[in-house]
Amino acid sequence: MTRHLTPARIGIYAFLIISAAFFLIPFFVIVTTSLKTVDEIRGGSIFELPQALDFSAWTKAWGTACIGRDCAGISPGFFNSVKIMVLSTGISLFVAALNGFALAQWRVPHDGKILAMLLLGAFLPYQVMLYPLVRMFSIAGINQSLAGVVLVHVLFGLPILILIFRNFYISLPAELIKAARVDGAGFFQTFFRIVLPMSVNVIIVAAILSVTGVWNDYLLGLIFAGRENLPMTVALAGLVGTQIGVPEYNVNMAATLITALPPLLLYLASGRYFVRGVTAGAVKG
Amino acid sequence: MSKQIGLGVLCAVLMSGTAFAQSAPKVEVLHWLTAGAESAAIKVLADGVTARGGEWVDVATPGGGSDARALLATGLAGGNPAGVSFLGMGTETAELAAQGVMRDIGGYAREKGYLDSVPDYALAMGTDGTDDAAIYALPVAFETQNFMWYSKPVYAAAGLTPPTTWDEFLAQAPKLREAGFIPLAMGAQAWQINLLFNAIVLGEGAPYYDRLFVTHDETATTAPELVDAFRILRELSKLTDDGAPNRSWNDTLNLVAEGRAALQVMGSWAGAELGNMGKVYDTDWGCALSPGSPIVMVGATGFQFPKLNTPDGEAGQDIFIDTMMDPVVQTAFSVQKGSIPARTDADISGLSACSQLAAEAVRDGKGAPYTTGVLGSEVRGLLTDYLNNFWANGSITPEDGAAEYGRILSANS
Amino acid sequence: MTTVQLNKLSRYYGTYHALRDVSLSVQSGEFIVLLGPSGCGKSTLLSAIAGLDDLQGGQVLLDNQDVTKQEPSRRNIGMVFQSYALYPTMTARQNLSFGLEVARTPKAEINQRVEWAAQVLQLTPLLNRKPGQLSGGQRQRVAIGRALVRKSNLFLFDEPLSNLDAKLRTEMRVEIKALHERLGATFIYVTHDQIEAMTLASKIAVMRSGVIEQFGPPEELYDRPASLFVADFLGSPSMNQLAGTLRVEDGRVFVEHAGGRSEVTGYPFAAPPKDGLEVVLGLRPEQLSIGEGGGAGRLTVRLLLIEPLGADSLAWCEVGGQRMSVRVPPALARSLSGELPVSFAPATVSLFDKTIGHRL
Amino acid sequence: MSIVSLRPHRVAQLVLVPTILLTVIGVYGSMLWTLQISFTSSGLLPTGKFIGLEQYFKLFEQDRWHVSYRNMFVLGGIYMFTCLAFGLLLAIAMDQGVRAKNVLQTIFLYPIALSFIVTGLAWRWVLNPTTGLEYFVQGLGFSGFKFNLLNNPELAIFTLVIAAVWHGSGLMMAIIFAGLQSVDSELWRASRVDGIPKFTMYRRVILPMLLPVFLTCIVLLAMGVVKSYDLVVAMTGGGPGYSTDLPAKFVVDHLFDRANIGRASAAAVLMLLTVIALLVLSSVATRLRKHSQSDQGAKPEQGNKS
Repeated sequence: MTRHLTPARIGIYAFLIISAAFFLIPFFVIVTTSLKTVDEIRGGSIFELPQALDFSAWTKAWGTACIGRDCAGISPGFFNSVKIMVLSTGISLFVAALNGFALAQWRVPHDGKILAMLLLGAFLPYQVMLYPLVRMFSIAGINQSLAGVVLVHVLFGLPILILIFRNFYISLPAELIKAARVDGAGFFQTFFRIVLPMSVNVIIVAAILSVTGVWNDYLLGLIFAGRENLPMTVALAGLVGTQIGVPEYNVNMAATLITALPPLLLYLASGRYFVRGVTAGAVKG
Repeated sequence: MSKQIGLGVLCAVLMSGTAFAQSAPKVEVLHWLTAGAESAAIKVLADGVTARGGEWVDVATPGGGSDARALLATGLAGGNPAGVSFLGMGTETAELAAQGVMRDIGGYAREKGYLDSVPDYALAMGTDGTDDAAIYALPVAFETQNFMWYSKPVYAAAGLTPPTTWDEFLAQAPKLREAGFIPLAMGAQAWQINLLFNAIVLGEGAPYYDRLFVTHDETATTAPELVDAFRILRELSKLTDDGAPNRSWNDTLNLVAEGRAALQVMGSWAGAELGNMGKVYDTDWGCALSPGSPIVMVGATGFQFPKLNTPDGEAGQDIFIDTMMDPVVQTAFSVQKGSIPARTDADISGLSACSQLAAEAVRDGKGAPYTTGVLGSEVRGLLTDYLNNFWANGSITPEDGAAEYGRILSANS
Repeated sequence: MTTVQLNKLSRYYGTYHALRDVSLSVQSGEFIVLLGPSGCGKSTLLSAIAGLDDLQGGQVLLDNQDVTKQEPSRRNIGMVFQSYALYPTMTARQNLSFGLEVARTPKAEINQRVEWAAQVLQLTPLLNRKPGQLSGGQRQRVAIGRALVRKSNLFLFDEPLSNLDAKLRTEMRVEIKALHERLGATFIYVTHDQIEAMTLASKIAVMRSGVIEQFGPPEELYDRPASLFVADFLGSPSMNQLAGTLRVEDGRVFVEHAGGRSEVTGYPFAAPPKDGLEVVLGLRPEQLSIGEGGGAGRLTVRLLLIEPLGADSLAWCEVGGQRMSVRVPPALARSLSGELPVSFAPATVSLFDKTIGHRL
Repeated sequence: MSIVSLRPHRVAQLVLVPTILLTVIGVYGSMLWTLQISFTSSGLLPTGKFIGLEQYFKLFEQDRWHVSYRNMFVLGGIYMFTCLAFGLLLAIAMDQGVRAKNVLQTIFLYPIALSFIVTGLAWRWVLNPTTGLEYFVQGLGFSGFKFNLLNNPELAIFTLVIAAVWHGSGLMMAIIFAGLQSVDSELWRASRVDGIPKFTMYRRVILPMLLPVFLTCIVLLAMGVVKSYDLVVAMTGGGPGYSTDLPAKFVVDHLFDRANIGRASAAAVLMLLTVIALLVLSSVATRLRKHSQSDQGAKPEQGNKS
């Protein structure tokens, strides 16, 4: 298996490099546009590099751009988003891991049907469920609150996360769980002491998917979070929608990028584990 | 001019500054007026509410009317809607009023004398359609849909004058193209196509528009005028640039502002936006009624008031009503938004030339209602879908287009 | 000291019957091996004793206490799994102490027990490694150590050596036997390897399709298998089986079989033999001798090949389409060829009813 | 204390109860409610009169619904096929022991961290003829270059495919790659001894082994298709005309913009029925397949030791 550059290998590398370019184009466009001045954008092509590194669009998008009547950029929604994201992802992952473990390794009657039932709900656009959910939430007294928006994220996020954890846990040897039982560990002790420490890779897969979903959500935040907890995406939509004078594409792109940054950074920081998690069986049949 | 009004508002703030109680009634205002000029107009209202001792809570849905309706509907479902909500007046107001979820503010407004100077047909758009005494929505301003915004430099460079009929424009188009300009600035989104088409129909004559949309005359749905309107729409669909699909109206307006396109048909709000872009009226751009339109197409921009169960809810709504029905505020609002004050006794001297032109037409009774005011949401949706499809599919002939459009209209009204 | 009493255990999965009313009685300090082919129910039986699997019927008594409905951890057992089932994120020390921690044993005692187990199993230098850093044999020791620290009197082994290579397996086998002697505890050990069973067990239970076919000391099972199945399963190479017909003539008993007719009058029949019964003659390779001096049993076979095993050799022969093996001294083996007379002593061989497979 | 003495299986079952309750009430309760609304004349609020199947009849009269519904299959089919094929090619290429594997994986996978809104926005720019690729290539001197998918009702749907494939094929690559990595290396050695060409090996041996992996991919992709609302809104707004409309967008448009939640609910119910029908079909198909051929145990063991 010596790695000479045969024509076949050159072809493979060419294919991979062209594909990589395809994947990088939109990112390139967003980043370079956010660094250009308005005049540059109007004058040139989106594929040109900016003439100078100008981060003013970034600072403006973050702190001074006007959204409707407020001119504080998209920063005010940031901490709301963090709150919502941390709580939703934390609870979802915890519940999904417990449930996935229960479905994969313990005797649960009709476990296949339960899983199918949970998953079916993931095939409908959630918009049609808004009304009923708002009614239910207001009866429960959590409409327009942090608890409400977190609950709705958990509700819509759970099916796929449970599936991911279940698929991972089903590949754990059953004897491991039996050994823990002989050692006297109950369900929770087995879960926390033995299973959870083994789940780092799959947790990263689930976390990236969950954070992406929650962080990028707009409509659920708008409707369920209440006025005090509106997430950053609402601010972003406002910024892009509030166009005073000439559209400032650089500010829009900077705001878009800033908003997309947390899940992106999470991914870049742990992307290797993501692939490992997938390899470890987080996503399979 | 607008500075004077701003000063007036400022005075009001100062005078009522002492009225700031510890618990100022909250006024939650749901709206989607977030584009530059629109948000300046909202600011006028917000400042007015603050000056009157209310606490303005801004509930803006920048995504547009769809999200606002989602929030209103879920708010009503959850029992905690925003106290004031921006909405197109007309059939939608009536539908909500019929559900019994809206507050009848007729008594309060009448007592304060706010209704005396508002035209009757505008008031009618705030009722549930059965009882004229009960008022659920109030207009703050009138909008005009059928304006033509054109670029002065483009017409100067092409050696042409802005068209007065569609056929004249169609004849100009090749020359504009030759001179390197986009003849028609168009954002091909369903509602913009609909707006353009309604302007074309109005160009077929005010009586025809009336027969087709208002009095629902069956013969109008098969009339040659409709075929002609579709012919014009088909020709216009070829006169725009490749970037048109799904382009927002303000991005599109930028083409006119930058002197890349000759004209755009858009509502009165576009004028304010052009000013906001730093372009000068009569130097960079001009305005006129859309080609062939004898009259203005008028819609009321208003607010409605859901029933609230919070203690100071109605107090907050009352403060808002006081603010929005103040003629000074209405003028200031319209200056910003490029609309016309709803009260006929409001000062219009500060308005832009285009708005004044519309305001005079309204006062002379030369106004036709928006289709939103006269057609149900169901049929409007179907018509909009159809126009959208017609615009995109060049293979549909104007004859077929007119026939299908007429069929949808007569089958659903 | 622990006794184990199993009363009519029954377990089925859907229509598949894993255990059919299995009863078993184990004395304190015995080394019991559950032996059988895969799918015979031996692992299910072990799980039932451990309490890892629910039962549809029957009782498990440990020291005469009914523990059928008790959690595994309350049965005070130590268990070693086939895959070792070590907790991968814990060091060897943590693996050993986990169960004790869960049981809230005082720290000092945990340490003392872990040190003790580590010493017994020579694990002391490895205690701070994680399972991933240990070799197969070392992991096996840790797994045994985990059972050891519980100081229980009943140890369950589920095919603990099957993942090891042949040499290591032999070594560990000796260690487990030594451990049993040292601890004096009761061991129950599941395997499908009959050599392991023969070398380790004080008693073997041979299982088949959810029932115990025979339960007894290894020699008894080897010498007097209760059924054709047991006869076939124990011994390498397995017992030669020769079909034949029983003849009773004037108080003398004969078997007519391929390659001859043998007198089996001295055979300890459990019940009086019936004339004309279809039987199977079970002959261990070492029960056969070349020549006619071996006893009253007689047959003539044809030699196929010689398989030298070192200490002795196997002569593979053929008679009436049936292959047979005869254990012979290597020196003799080299001289053999062609048709051979073979004899055996009837009292030591086995006779089975051909239709039901039971020992006569 | 009583919890402690519970058997752990029971605890596992109890752990599932909140999730099941939440889903049954929240999701299935909402679905039933939606079903009920679909039989009413509800406008902006779900309080309309019972009108039977009227909403469904009207729905079938709407050409836009037919286009949307058809698009779900056209877009779904093309998207799923392209995504799988591209993901597979990438995975196979990555499986050839290339350098810089980690960097490439990162590049192929980062789109999943971005929302469809951002994806749509970026690709709209790139594909827009007046700002993006066409403008750029023309600027290079190829004035005749045309790349104008967004304006063509027949082709606009491919812009969605491009953006969606960009977003999703990385994950497919990762999943398939994981499957390929799990193939026993002895199998490859055996194929070299037998002199089987690599391509034949992939086609005849490896890919059939990965069938369960592909099924997972298809389920994940299908979930995306049904819900791909954001992307359409950001990219094409359903246009030109309503040529790139999808059921999800049809539903949402009618829900609030058209203030017609009766119709929206009817459309949602049809979506759900379609999904259920497809699921039933696929489960019947797998059952038939399992019946007709003995289980060959082609389960890829994706162990995490290495």
